Amino acid sequence: MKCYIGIDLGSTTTKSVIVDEQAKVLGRGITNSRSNYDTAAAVSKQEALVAARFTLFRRALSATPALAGRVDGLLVDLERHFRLVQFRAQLEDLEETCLRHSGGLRFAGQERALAEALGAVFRELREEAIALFAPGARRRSDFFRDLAGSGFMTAAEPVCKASGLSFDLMLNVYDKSIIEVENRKGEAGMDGKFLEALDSVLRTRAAGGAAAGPPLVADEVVRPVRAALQIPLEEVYVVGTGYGRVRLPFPKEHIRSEILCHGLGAHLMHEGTRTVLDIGGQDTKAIQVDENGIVENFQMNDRCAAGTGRYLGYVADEMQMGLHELGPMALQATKTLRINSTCTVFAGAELRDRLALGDKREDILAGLHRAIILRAMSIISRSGGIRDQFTFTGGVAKNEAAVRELRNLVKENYGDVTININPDSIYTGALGAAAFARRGAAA
Amino acid sequence: MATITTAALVARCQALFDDISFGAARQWKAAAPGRKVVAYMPIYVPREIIHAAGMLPLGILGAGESLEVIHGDAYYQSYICRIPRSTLDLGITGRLDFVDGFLFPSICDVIRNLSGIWKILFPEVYVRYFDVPQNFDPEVGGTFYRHELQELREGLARLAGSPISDDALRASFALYNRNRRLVRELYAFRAEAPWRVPASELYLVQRAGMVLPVEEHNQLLADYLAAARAEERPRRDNCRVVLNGVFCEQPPLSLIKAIEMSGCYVVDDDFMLVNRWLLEDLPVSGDPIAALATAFLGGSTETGAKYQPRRELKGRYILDAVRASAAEGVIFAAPSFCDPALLERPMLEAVLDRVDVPHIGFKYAENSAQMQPVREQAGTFADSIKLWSAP
Amino acid sequence: MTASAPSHRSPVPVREVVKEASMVKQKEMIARNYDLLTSTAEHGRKVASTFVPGNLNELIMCFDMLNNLPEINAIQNGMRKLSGDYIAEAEKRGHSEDVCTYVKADLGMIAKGNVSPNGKPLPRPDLLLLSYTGCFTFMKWFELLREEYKCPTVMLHVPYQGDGETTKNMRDYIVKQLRQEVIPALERVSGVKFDIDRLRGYLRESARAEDDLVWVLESAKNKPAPIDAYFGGVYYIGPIFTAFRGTPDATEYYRLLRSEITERIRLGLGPITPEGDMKSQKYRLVVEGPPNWTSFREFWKMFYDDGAVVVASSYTKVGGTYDLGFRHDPDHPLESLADYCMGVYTNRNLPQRIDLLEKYMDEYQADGLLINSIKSCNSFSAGQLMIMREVEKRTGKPAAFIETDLVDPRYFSAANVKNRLESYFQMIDQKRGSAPSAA
Amino acid sequence: MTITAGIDVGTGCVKVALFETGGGAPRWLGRRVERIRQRNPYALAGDAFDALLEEAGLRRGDVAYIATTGDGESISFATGHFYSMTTHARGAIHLDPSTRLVLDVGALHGRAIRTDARGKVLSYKMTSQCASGSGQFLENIARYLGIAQDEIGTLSLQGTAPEKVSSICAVLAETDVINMVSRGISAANILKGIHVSMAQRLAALVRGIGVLEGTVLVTGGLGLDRGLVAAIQEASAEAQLPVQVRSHPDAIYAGAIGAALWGAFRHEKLSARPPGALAS
Ligand SMILES: Nc1ncnc2c1ncn2[C@@H]1O[C@H](COP(=O)(O)OP(=O)(O)O)[C@@H](O)[C@H]1O
Ligand SMILES: Nc1ncnc2c1ncn2[C@@H]1O[C@H](COP(=O)(O)OP(=O)(O)O)[C@@H](O)[C@H]1O
Ligand code: SF4
Ligand code: SF4
Ligand code: SF4
Repeated sequence: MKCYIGIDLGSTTTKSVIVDEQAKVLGRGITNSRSNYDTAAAVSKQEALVAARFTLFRRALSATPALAGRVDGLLVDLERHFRLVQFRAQLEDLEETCLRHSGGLRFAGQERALAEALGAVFRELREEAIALFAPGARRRSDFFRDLAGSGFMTAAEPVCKASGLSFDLMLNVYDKSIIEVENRKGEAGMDGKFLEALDSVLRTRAAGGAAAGPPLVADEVVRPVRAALQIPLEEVYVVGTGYGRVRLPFPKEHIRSEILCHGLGAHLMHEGTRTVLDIGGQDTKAIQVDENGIVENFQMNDRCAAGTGRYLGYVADEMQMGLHELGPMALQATKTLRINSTCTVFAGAELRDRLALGDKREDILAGLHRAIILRAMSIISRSGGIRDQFTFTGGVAKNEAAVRELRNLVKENYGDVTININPDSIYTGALGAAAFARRGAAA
Repeated sequence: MATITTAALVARCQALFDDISFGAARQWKAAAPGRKVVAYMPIYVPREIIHAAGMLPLGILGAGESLEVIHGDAYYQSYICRIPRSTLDLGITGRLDFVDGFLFPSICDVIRNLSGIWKILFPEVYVRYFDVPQNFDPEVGGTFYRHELQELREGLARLAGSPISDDALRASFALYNRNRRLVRELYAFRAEAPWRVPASELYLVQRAGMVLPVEEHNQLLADYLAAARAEERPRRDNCRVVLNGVFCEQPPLSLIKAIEMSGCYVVDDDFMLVNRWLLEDLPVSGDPIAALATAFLGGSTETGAKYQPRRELKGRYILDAVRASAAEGVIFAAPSFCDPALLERPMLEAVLDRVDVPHIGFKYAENSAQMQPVREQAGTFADSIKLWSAP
Repeated sequence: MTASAPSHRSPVPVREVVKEASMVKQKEMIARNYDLLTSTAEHGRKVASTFVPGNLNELIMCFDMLNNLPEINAIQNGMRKLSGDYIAEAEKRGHSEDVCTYVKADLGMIAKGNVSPNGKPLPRPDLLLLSYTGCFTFMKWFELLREEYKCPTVMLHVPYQGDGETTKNMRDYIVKQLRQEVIPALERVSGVKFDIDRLRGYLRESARAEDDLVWVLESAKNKPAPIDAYFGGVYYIGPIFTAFRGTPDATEYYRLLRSEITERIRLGLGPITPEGDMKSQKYRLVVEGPPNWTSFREFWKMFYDDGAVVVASSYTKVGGTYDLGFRHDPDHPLESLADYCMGVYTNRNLPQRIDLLEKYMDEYQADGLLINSIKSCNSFSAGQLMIMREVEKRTGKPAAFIETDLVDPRYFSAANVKNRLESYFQMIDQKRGSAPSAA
Repeated sequence: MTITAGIDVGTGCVKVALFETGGGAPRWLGRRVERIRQRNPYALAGDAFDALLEEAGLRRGDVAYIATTGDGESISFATGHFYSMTTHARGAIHLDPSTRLVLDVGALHGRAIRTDARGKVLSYKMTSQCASGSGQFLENIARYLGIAQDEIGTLSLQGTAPEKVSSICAVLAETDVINMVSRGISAANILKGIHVSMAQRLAALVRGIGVLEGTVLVTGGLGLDRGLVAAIQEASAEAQLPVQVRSHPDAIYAGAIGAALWGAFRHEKLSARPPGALAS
C-alpha cells in the first residue's frame, strides 16, 4: 500500500501523518521531541505506522460479518492492551537502565540501598500500569516520559523516606536514565506486540468479568488481524516541516515551510478556513489562507518564547501537574487574575509570587491562560485579524481553558465567527506536509 | 479647616484615572450641543487655544495597565514603546470615538508617525502634527512658530465652527496661568513636606488635569492643597529623590507607589509637563499668539525632547531640580525603547556625577507587572542614603 | 543612512567576479575621501560632521570644508564587523540597549580611537552641522557628540511634512536658518566668505548626477531588472547621498554607471551579485526599510539564491526623493536646499510613504512588498505595520515583514529571517500557482 | 552583646543567618538554607528561623534586630528590611574583606554590585528582565541532562570544547541544548557552554560597572558552582579585566549575613535615637 508521510518536527512534539493515495488519513503518530530529532522523527513515524495498522485492522475487521457492531469496542480494547504492552516494555527498559546507572561513582556505597529502592518503586509502577491503561482511565499525558516520571516521583518519595535515601539522589538516577530510554527507537517486534496485545484482549474477554466485554471467537478476530499485518506499508514520499525541519535527513525539495503546511493542513481539516491560529511549543503563528488553503499572510512571534506552549509546560512542571490537567483546573477559576508577564521562564516565579500573596491556583491559572491568548490575539491582529472560518490548531488547542478564553476574545473583538477546533489539531502541520508529500510524488 | 479630605479628592482622581473610556469628557461633551473635544499627546500643546475655541483639551497618555492591548500590537513591533499601541487600541476599540480633533506634538518619531496612522485610520478626525521650533531665536524660530500657532488657531477655529478671538485667548491664558501657579504651589509644598503629599496622590491630582476642564481642575488643585495642608501624616525614614524621564509613556501607578514604599520620597518629577511647560504667566494683554511664542522660546521647561543650543547649559535643569527641591539623589525612570529619555540620560548623569549627586536608573513599560526590580533598586538607593548619611 | 562601497580594506571582500568601471571609480572616490579626512593635519582643511538625510554637501564645499558622515562610518563599521564591539563599548558607558545602534556604534568608535576604514584616526570635527530632518534621534546624537568634541554646533531644524505638504512658512524658516545660522557658522569656522555663485555651480553639477541616478534606479522597471534596487541600490546612492554630490566625480560615476546598465539591459542581464550575475528572477520585490549591515552579504544571498530581485526600495530615497522630480536648482539655491531637506523620505508623513510604495508596486510591477523593520530606527519603523496593511490592501499583493537591525549583530537572526523569507517566497509561488488554475 | 538575624527570601531558596555582634568581630551563631520547592516562602522562612533559634537555644525575643532581605519585605515578625544589593555587599565584605565587586547570581537574577571596603553600594548593574542565563535555566538543563546540582561544577570543569548557546531566550536556548544532545555533544561541554555564555553576560556587567581591580566575589546560590566561577574568571581575563574572581563556601548566605550585620548596625543607631522620632 502506498503511503505519503508528513512529519512535523516541532519544538516539543514531533507529529507524523500518513495518508493513502486517496488522501485519506491512515494514521497519526506523536512523540516528544525533547530528545534526539532523528529519533523523534523515527518514533513519531513509527507511531503513525502503528496507527495505520489499526486503520487496516479496522478495515479488515469491519469486513468480517461476524463482528458487526463489535469492531469499535474491540479496537479500543486492542489499543489499550497494545499501549500497556508497549509501556511495560519501556518500563522494563527504564528499570534496567536505572539499575545500571546506580552503579556510578556518585552513588558509591549506596548501590544496594538504591537497587532495593528502585525495585520497590518499579514494582509499584508496574502495578499502577494496569490501572493506568484500564478501560476509561484518564492519563495525564501520552508520553512515556511524563507517565513514568510522575509515577516515579510519587512512588519514590515514600520509599526514600522509609529507607533514608535522599530523594534528590533517586531523582538523579531517574533523570540520568530517562533520556536514554526515550532515545531508543524500539521498532523491532512491532508485529509481535500487536499479536501479544490481541492475545491479551482475547484472554481478558474469555476470563469474563465486569469490564471485560463479551468474549470473542479467537479465530474470527485473529485471521483478519494477521491478514492486515501482511499488507506492506510502502513509504513513497516524505515531506518534513516544523521547527526542526532543517535537521531532517531529507533533501531540500522534501521540506516545506511550517506556515504553508499549517495553512494547508487547516484547510484540509476544515475547508472553509480563512484564518489559522497555531500555538505550538515555542511559537505562535497566525496565518491567513485563501479558499484553496494557500497562505496569504502570516505573522509569528520572534526570538522570544513568551506565551507559547512551553509556557504551559513550565507552569505544569512548577505545579507538578500534567499538561492535560491545567486547562480543567483553570476552568474552575472564580475570577481571572491579571498576569502581564508571559515570559516562559518567569512564569514559575510569578506563580510562586502569586501563591505567596494568597491567590488561588485556579485563578492564577486562568490568568496565565488569558495572557497566552491575549498574546495570540495580538499576533492574529497583526496578520490581518480573524475572518470566517477560524481554525485553532497546535498543542494548545487541546487546552480547554485556552480555548474558552479564545472564544470569548474572538467574540468580543470579531463577533460571531465559526471557530473550528479539531481533536486532531496538533497534527495540522503534519497533515499539510503529508498532502504536500502526495503532491510531491505526483509531480 | 478644609471640608474635603485628601482621600475623597484622590478617590475622585483615581476614578478619573481608571476610566479609560473617558466618561468625564464624554459627559462634558454631551452637556451642551455642539461641544467638541480635542485630544493631545505629550509633550506640549498650547491648550489655551483649544480652550479659547470653547473646546475641551483632553490629554491622552496611553491606556496604562488596565487595557489589554490587542489591536495596538498589530501596528507596533515589540521594540517600540507602548504608549502609541495602547493609544491606538483606545482608538480602535471606540474609546475615543467622541474625540473631534487630535494633536500630535513634536516629541519623537513615534508620535510623529502616529499622527499619520491616525489620519489614515480616523479620517473624520481633525488630525494635526504640531511642530515646535528647535531654533529659539525670536526672529527665526519665533516667526516660524507664530505661523504654526496661527495655522493651529485657524484649524481649530474651523473645527469649532467659529473664529477664536484674541479676548477669548487672553481669558484662557488667565485660567491656565492660575492652573500653572497652583501646580507650582503644589510641587513646592510637596518638596517641603513630601510625606504629606505622596507621589501617587500628586500624580493622580495632576493627571486629573488631563481630562477635566481647566476651571474644574483649578478647583481640584486648590481643594487638594488646602486638604493636604490641613492633614498630618506619618513621616517615614525615606530619602528624597527627583524622578526624571517619565514625561511621555506613564509608569503604572504601582511603580510610583513602589518607589515610595521602598524608601524614596519623590520631591520633583517630570510627569505631565504640559501642566508646567510654561514657566511664567502668559501676559493677558497684547498679541496673544506672540505671547505664546515668546513664552515658548524664552520661558519653557527643559526636557529630552527639546534641543539645548548651548553646550554648557545642557542637562543643567536636572541639577536645578535637585537643588530646588533639596533632593538627595535622582531616579531616572524611562519607558523602554524611548529614545528621547534614554539618549538624554547619559548627559544628565554626567552633570550629576560632576557634583556627586547619586543616581540610579531603570526602564519600565506602562504595563510593567514586576515591581521587584524597581523596589530592589529604589530600596538599595534608599538604604545607602539611610545607612551612610549622618544619623 | 546609506551604504557606500565597502572600503578597499574591507575584510569581507566581494568575490570580484565582475569589476565594472563604476565600482572601481567609487572605491577610489571613497578611499580618497577617507584619506583626505584623516590627513587634515597636513592640508588643514576644516571638517563638518553631518547627517545623510538633508545633508548640505554643496554648501559645505563652498567653505572648502570636508564632510564627515557618522552614519556612513557606522555602516562601514557594521560591514567590517566592528560595530558589535563599538556598541558594547557605548553600552558600557551608560547607553541603553534600546536606543539607535548607529548612535552607539559611532560613540563606541570614538571611544576606541575613532579609526577610519583606512586605519587612521578621523579628525575631530570643527563643526557639528545638525540637519535635523526626518529623525528625532539626530538631535540627541549631536548633543552627545557635542559633549564629546566640545566644538561649535549648529542646528538646522527642518519641519516635518506632518500634513503631507511643504508650506511657505516651513521653507522660509529653513532658508532663514541657512542665512542666519548655518552660513555664518560655516564662515566662522572655515574663515571662508560665502559665495552664492559657487553654490550655484555645485548645485548645477548635482542636478546632472541626479538625472542619471534617477535613470539608474528606474532601470529596474525592465524585465529582467538589470539592477537590484536595494542591495545594489545602496551602492548606487553612495556618492550622491554623501560627500560627493555636486562634484564632477559624482557626475562621472553616474555617467559610467548609466552606460554599464544600458549595456546590461541590452544583453538582458540581471544584477551583479557578490557571486556573479544573478540568474533567474522569480520574484520582483519592493523593499521598505534600511538593510542590515552586519550580515549584509548573507542577507543579500537569501534573496538572490531564491531568485528574488528588489526592483524598488524606499531606502534609496533617504537622501532625497529625486525620482519624484526634485532637482537641486542653481536658480533658487537656498530654497532648493530647503526643499531638498524637507523632501527626504523619512521627512514625509506616513500617508505619503504609503502612496510612494504603492506607486512603486505598480510602476515596477512587483510581486510583493517586503518590509525590513529595523529595531534601531523609530523614524522608519514606527508605523511600518500600518504601511504593510495599507499597501497590501491597496495593491492586493502579499507583503511580508522581517525584523533585523542596522549594525547590531545581536539582532540579526539568520535562521529567523531565512525562515520568513522562504515562507514568503513559497507563499508567492503557491499563490501564483493557484491563481489561474484555481477552479 | 547583640544577637541579630538575617532572613533572605529568594526565588529559589530561603536563607537564614544568626549573628552575635558587639566587642570584636561578629560571630556566627548559626545558618540554614531551605529550597523553596513550591512551598510558601514566608511560612518557610518563619519555620527555618525558628528551627535555627532552637538549634542555638534561643527564642525570638532574644534577637535584637530581625532583618529581612530579598523578597522578605512583608514578613511580619521582622524588625526591618534591607534590599538585596545592600545586604550582599555587606555580606560579601564579611566573607572576604578584599571584595570590591559582588556578583550576586541566584535563581533568576544576576547583579553586579560595586562596593567599598565598608560594604557601601557604590553602583550596580543588573541583567535584564529576561531569564536566559539564570540559575533556574541551568538547573533545568542539568535536570534534563540527568545531572545533579552539585555535579554541575565538576563536570563543567572537565569540558574542553564548550558548545556555544546561541539563543538569547532561555526557552529557545533549551531547544539549542536539545539539539546539542542530538548531535552527540557531551554533557560536560554543554554545561561549560552554558557557563561560558552566562559568564560572558556577567563579565559584561563587571566591565559595564567599571571595576578594574580587586576581588570579585560571586555570591548567591551560583557562587557554589565552581564551573561558573571558573568561567567568569576566564571571561574576565578575556575581557582584560585584571580582577580576581572568587567564591566562598558560605556565598549563598551573603544576603542573610549582610542583613544580620546591617541589622546590628541599625539597632545601634536606633538605640541612640530618641524613641518615636519617626513612624515607620
Ligand atoms: N493534551 C494537552 N493538553 C493541553 N496542552 C497540550 C496538550 N498537548 C500539548 N499541549 C500543549 O501544546 C504544546 C506543544 O504544541 P505543539 O503544537 O506540539 O508544538 P510544537 O509543534 O512546537 O512541538 C505543549 O507545550 C503544551 O503546552
Ligand atoms: N550546590 C550548588 N551548586 C550549584 N548551584 C546551586 C547550588 N545550590 C544552589 N544552587 C543554585 O542557586 C540558586 C539559588 O540561589 P540563591 O542565591 O539562593 O537565589 P535566590 O535568592 O533567588 O533564591 C538555585 O537556582 C540553584 O540553581
Ligand atoms: S515614550 Fe518616548 S519613544 Fe515612546 S512615544 Fe513617548 S517620547 Fe516617543
Ligand atoms: S533612528 Fe533611524 S534615522 Fe535616526 S539615526 Fe537612527 S537609524 Fe538613522
Ligand atoms: S522574556 Fe522569557 S520567553 Fe522571552 S526571550 Fe526572555 S526568557 Fe525567553
